[in-house]
Amino acid sequence: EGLISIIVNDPANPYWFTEGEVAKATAESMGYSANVAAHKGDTNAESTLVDTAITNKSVAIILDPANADGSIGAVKKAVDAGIPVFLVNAEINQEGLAKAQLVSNNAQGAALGAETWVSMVGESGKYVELFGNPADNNAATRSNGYETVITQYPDLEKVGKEVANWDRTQGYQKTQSLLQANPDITGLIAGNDEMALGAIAALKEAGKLDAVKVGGFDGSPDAVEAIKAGEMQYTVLQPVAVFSAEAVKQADSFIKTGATGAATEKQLFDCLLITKENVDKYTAAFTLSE
Amino acid sequence: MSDTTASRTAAAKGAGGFSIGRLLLEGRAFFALIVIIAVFSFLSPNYFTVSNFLIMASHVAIYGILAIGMLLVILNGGIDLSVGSILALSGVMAGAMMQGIEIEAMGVILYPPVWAVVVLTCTLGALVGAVNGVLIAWFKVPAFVATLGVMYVARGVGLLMTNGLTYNNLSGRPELGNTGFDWLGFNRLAGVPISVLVLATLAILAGLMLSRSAFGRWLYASGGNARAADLSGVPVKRVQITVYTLSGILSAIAGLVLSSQLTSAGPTAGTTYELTAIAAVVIGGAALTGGRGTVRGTMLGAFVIGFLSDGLVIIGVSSYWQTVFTGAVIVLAVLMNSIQYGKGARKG
Amino acid sequence: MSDTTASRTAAAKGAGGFSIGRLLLEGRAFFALIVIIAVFSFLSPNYFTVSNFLIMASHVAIYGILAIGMLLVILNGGIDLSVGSILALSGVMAGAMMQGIEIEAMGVILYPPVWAVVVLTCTLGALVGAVNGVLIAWFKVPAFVATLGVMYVARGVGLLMTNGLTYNNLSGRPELGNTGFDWLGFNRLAGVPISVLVLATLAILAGLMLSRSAFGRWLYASGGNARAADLSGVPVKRVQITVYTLSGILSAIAGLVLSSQLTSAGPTAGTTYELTAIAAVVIGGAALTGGRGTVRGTMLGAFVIGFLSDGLVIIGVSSYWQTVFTGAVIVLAVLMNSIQYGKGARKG
Amino acid sequence: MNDTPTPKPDLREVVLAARNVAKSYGNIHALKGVNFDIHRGQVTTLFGENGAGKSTLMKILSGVIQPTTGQIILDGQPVSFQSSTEARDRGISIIHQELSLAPNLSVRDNIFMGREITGPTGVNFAEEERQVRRLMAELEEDIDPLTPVEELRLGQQQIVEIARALSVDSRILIMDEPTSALSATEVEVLFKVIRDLTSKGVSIVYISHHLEEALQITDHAVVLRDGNMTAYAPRADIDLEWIVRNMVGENYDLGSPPTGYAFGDTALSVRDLTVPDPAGGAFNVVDRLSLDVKAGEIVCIYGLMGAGRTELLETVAGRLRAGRGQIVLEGHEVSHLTIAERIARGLALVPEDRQRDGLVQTMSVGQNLSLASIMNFTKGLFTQKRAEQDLIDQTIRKVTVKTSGGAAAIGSLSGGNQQKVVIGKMLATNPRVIMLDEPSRGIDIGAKAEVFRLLAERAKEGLAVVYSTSEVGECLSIAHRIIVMHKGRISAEFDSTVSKEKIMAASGESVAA
Ligand SMILES: Nc1ncnc2c1ncn2[C@@H]1O[C@H](COP(=O)(O)OP(=O)(O)OP(=O)(O)O)[C@@H](O)[C@H]1O
Ligand SMILES: Nc1ncnc2c1ncn2[C@@H]1O[C@H](COP(=O)(O)OP(=O)(O)OP(=O)(O)O)[C@@H](O)[C@H]1O
Ligand SMILES: O[C@@H]1[C@H](O)[C@H](O)CO[C@H]1O
Ligand SMILES: [Mg+2]
Ligand SMILES: [Mg+2]
Repeated sequence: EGLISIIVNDPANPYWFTEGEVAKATAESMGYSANVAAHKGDTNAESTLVDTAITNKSVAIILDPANADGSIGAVKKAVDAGIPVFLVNAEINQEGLAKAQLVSNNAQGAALGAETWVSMVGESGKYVELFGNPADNNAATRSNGYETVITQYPDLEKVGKEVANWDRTQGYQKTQSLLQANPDITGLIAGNDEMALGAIAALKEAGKLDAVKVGGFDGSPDAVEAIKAGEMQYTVLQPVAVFSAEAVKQADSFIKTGATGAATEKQLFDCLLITKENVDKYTAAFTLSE
Repeated sequence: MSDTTASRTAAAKGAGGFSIGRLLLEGRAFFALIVIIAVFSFLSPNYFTVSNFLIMASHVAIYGILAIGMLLVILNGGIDLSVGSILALSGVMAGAMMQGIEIEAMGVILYPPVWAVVVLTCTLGALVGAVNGVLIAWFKVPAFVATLGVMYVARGVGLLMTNGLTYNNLSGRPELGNTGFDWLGFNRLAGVPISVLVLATLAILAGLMLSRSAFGRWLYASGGNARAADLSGVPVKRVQITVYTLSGILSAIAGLVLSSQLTSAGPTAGTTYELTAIAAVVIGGAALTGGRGTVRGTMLGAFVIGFLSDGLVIIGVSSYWQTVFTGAVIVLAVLMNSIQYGKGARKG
Repeated sequence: MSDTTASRTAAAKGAGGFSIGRLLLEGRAFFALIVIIAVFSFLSPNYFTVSNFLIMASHVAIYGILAIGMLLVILNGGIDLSVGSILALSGVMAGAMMQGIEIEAMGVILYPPVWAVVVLTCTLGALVGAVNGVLIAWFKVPAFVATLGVMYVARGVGLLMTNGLTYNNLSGRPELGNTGFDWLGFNRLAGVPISVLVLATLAILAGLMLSRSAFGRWLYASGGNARAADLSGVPVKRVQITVYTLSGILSAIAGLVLSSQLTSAGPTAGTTYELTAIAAVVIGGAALTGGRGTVRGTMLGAFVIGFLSDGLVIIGVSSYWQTVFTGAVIVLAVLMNSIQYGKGARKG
Repeated sequence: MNDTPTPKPDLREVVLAARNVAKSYGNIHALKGVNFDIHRGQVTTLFGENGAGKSTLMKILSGVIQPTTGQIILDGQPVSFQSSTEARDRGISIIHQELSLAPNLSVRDNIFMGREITGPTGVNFAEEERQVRRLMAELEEDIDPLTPVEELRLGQQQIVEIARALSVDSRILIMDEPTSALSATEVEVLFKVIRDLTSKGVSIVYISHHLEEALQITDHAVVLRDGNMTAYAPRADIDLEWIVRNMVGENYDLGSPPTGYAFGDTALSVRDLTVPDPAGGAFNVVDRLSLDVKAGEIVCIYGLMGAGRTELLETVAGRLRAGRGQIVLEGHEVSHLTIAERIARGLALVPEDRQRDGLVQTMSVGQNLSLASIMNFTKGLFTQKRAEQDLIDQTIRKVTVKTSGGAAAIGSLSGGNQQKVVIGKMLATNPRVIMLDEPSRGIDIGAKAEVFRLLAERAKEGLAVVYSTSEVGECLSIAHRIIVMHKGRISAEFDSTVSKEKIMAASGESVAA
């Protein structure tokens, strides 16, 4: 049927790994051949990979864009070469280029997470936040979502916010330092699970895991384990497996019919909450069976 | 120490002209490139096409331009870790100018024409490079440390300037008289991407400078033995500062080409490109101890790296394996040389 | 060249003992550390506390352990870019063993006890390090290239082994007899984190080796003048291979400590740590040209970097400014030295 | 060529011998089948021009390199050394012509490099230090065992090399130009040590371009020429004339002061020059020194090591900064100028240490030769290849560098020829004043004569020449005027008719030899 080029951020992160693998499996099940490549957040590498996809005469590109502004040129290039582009996980700040942009509803997910977090931490106390990679729109979207909810509770005081770049080691070390500056916090909210897991290690080491409630985002297998173990309170599952597969399906539909079958270019997929209560419904990586 | 003998042959012809015989003899990088092209052409029908070579060459352009600057620095016995950061800072700076510079006091927004943006950006690159040079030549800070520090500072300044965001609209607008920025990245002359022509021009200029100008000789001399060069009347410090300044300018040019290609400029661009540039220079036969190396070798090194990584993507190797192969080829390309010159090298 | 005179004083006492007077004279790194502690203690009441110093020291431990290995390599006139990758690969390897090694043929899963995991992981580190050493000593591949290649290959192998995933449960289970892995990262002896004790022990051992053993003399000699060392019967190649092997082992130990701290091990850990380790060594007064440097200086360098970056977090500086400050301090710490010894340095 | 004379039978036992040893580097045949005997308890001196193959033969005998063909026979048994360590273990040690010390290590650590004395707690530094002190006492040198070698003067570094070789207690000791940087007094001490060693049965091979000096301790002399052994004789049969005849085939003469022309105006004038100790000592290495040199005049500066000659010349050239005083070149004050500007105005220095300060090892012979004068054949942006090549070829001819051509690697030249390249490089800048710091170090008698002849010729054309030397004989050759330096000051000034003894007395040297 032709080659579908799948370009993800960095498969060294389980989230993006799943994104790429699901898309690949879906494409192959539909009779396409598929390549997964990684740009690791570098817009230049991304542009190179798009060139390669053009060289390889791909019939479609599934792309997790590296940068909301910086990836527009790469998408345009593919479109100019006549290859339809389907964006997953993150958006670009221009409509009308990609055939579809399928992302999890980060704002909804953040609100969902923050509400759960407040219900577990309580309505007063000090807390800190771990922020993702600032070059990624999702970092700000989630942080804003947290902010909107938590500022409704004036007795919850944010005493620190650190960039930990979605990374576990940085989450660990930044949390240790934050704990030094603010030994009396009762909550920690993180922009993704990796950072939250780093924070949990730091809290464990400091013997404060019982006193501090931690919330994550992504729904990664490691986070689910931590919830089972009672170390993490909750995580917000991004339906990455769902929208990756959906992106390929829409690509297939577009190739065959000239239309994606979806009503809009931007399609938000609502996030789901994973807590101790429903954790056993987590059946595969980033999949919660209803 | 170890590579002294190995690269003697290469160095002896530093000043010499071009010849196929020599190229074949020089071996390693050239041979590696041939093998890479052969293997990938065999594995994918899309590899060995003019259009793909041109596209790959335009990818090489960025690293290649950085590598020319790095070569100058390495010939001088130094190293420049800040090239990736300068690239990003320059891109961001150009982006900011294309968006218009607001002069608060006068309540106007200036839109400098593209040529002015290019000149100012190169000036910025030169300035940052000169900071490296001054730290190293006058303040005796080891090159590795000086440029490592500047690498962080330049990156931080870029992030602060943009608040981490990316400038998007670099095409300019006709009514503002600042169109043409995407020319560098998008246009072609006689079918060849402008970025490739830029690389070729810079490589030729650098090659001439090294082999034909007094400055080139000074560069080799001060990299080979700074004390002896000094006593022979070589303005060793001036050479050092110039070399880092040139590396800064070349990084700025790479930044311009890249942001023109991407039509966007972000502060995190170019991260770890310094390693790629150094690898290109070393694969190309230059000695990190200074004094030995050629532009031709460096270009071959850059093409080896670029053609390899594009090839791996084209045949669809997984990104994990790409990492493994890249490492292996870097070592192998250099290793071949030591086997080839094995007898001579034993003594070194 | 430029730093010859600057570090003369430091090198001369390579063999000497410890003395406060010398420490003050040695200046730069020590002085920088004092300034950092003073400034942050002034800015935040939480900085100057025993518990914070211990936590900061435990952060320093990772870089510090890598920096000791890096020092050995740099003394030898080399460089090791692969330490971060070896750290990650070792962590992943330990993680895999803690999950149990399935022996398909026999249909059993082996759960090696923690001591065996530690030994095997260090062996792995030693092997990868030895590959570096062999490439450099026997095959004459320049250290920068060899370790750059191995950096990529080790990272890629780590990713392939785990398929990008992170090993999570490293605590072991009592019924399998493999508990105790988190001891390194979590326990304290007399209030001091084990990781800090590990660092201290390794630093003392390395210091003794450098100052008291014949091997230490060989290392300084071959870094100072490899040809002379060779002619004098120093087994130059053996020293070189040993040095990279030790660096590999130390990276593996850092990997064990880090994954024990995090109770998880992922293949992307340690990215760019090589730069931090090199910076620590150079801030600590070692010359990248080889032959000059001390463990004490390197430890000071590592503490400067660690105490600075943690301090910036504690006082809540934005991450962009953190980048700028880190760069500036790296340069300043080294710059101070050249000003201090300014007069002498002119001749160098 | 196979006119190698058969060695006369010697009654003494041959401990080490080379039989038909040849060594080639590509198409360079450094040795072409040489026989060479070393006798127990005797000093065998090896003479030969630069590039004759002396060092190559010694490196083969001491295991540093392996012969292309031929055999080494130790105590009657053929041996093959794979490394210098192997040779050392069999009792053969060598002092290399080029220093091989680790500059970052102390004297003690250099002397015991690779053979550290170890005990249960590691290296036994105390014992090593004790032995170093004993060696230094034996060599009558006041060098602290803990000083880093890089802080020593070249001569002191050479002493360290000697001490290292002595510390091994070998049966056969090869010395390849051990005295090139030593003062006459130090040479005397060394000779005493050598006599002491031979009386204990140690065999010595001694190489030097100071022929008269070497004759003092020779038991046998061997002459190499172009990779062949051309002569062999016991002490009784040889004299200076014999050596020179066999070495270069013609007589030599270091020349006499050129005459028949009038000196011009003062070319170089140094006034009250004071240079503080660059190492930070509290004294001045050059102390209120004044000196005038006229165009066409040749001035020799004699002095013991540490007299401050190097500092004086380096300060005038611009490498070191003066504390006080003026340097005036042809009427213009140049103290504030850079080295490059001084060279451009005609002030050139040939530095003392050719490896460290003279040559760029990564460049070819030609590129080294043209380095200092490159601006002279740069038109616009580019250098002119033809003009450069002409200059290189000319210089190679003028200073008689023995090389395959300008493209040869500088490392392939013999030590003396490398020295000629450094001199040629500075002469190519067309200087008005040339200063040469120990220009004869390591160059053979023929080359020395050529260099002096060249300088004398250029002086006639108006070049002012200042050279320093530690060999009195060299002062009494072409110099019109002889200046003796002592502790940074001029202690005496003579014209060319002075006697050796007077010069040495003025330098503070004991007139023993
Ligand atoms: N590594 C090498 N490669 C090429 N040629 C060499 C090498 N080493 C020595 N030669 C050549 O071998 C010849 C003999 O050199 P050698 O150093 O033995 O001379 P020498 O008699 O010691 O001279 P000098 O008195 O100047 O020290 C010279 O022509 C020299 O150029
Ligand atoms: N007054 C003094 N007191 C102590 N040491 C001195 C004094 N004068 C000179 N020195 C020492 O001697 C050194 C000068 O040596 P320098 O090499 O300049 O002498 P030189 O005459 O050129 O001898 P050489 O034969 O080694 O070239 C100084 O660096 C210093 O260490
Ligand atoms: O949405 C993704 C995930 O949160 C991942 O963990 C990091 O990158 C973000 O873009
Ligand atoms: Mg010789
Ligand atoms: Mg001198």
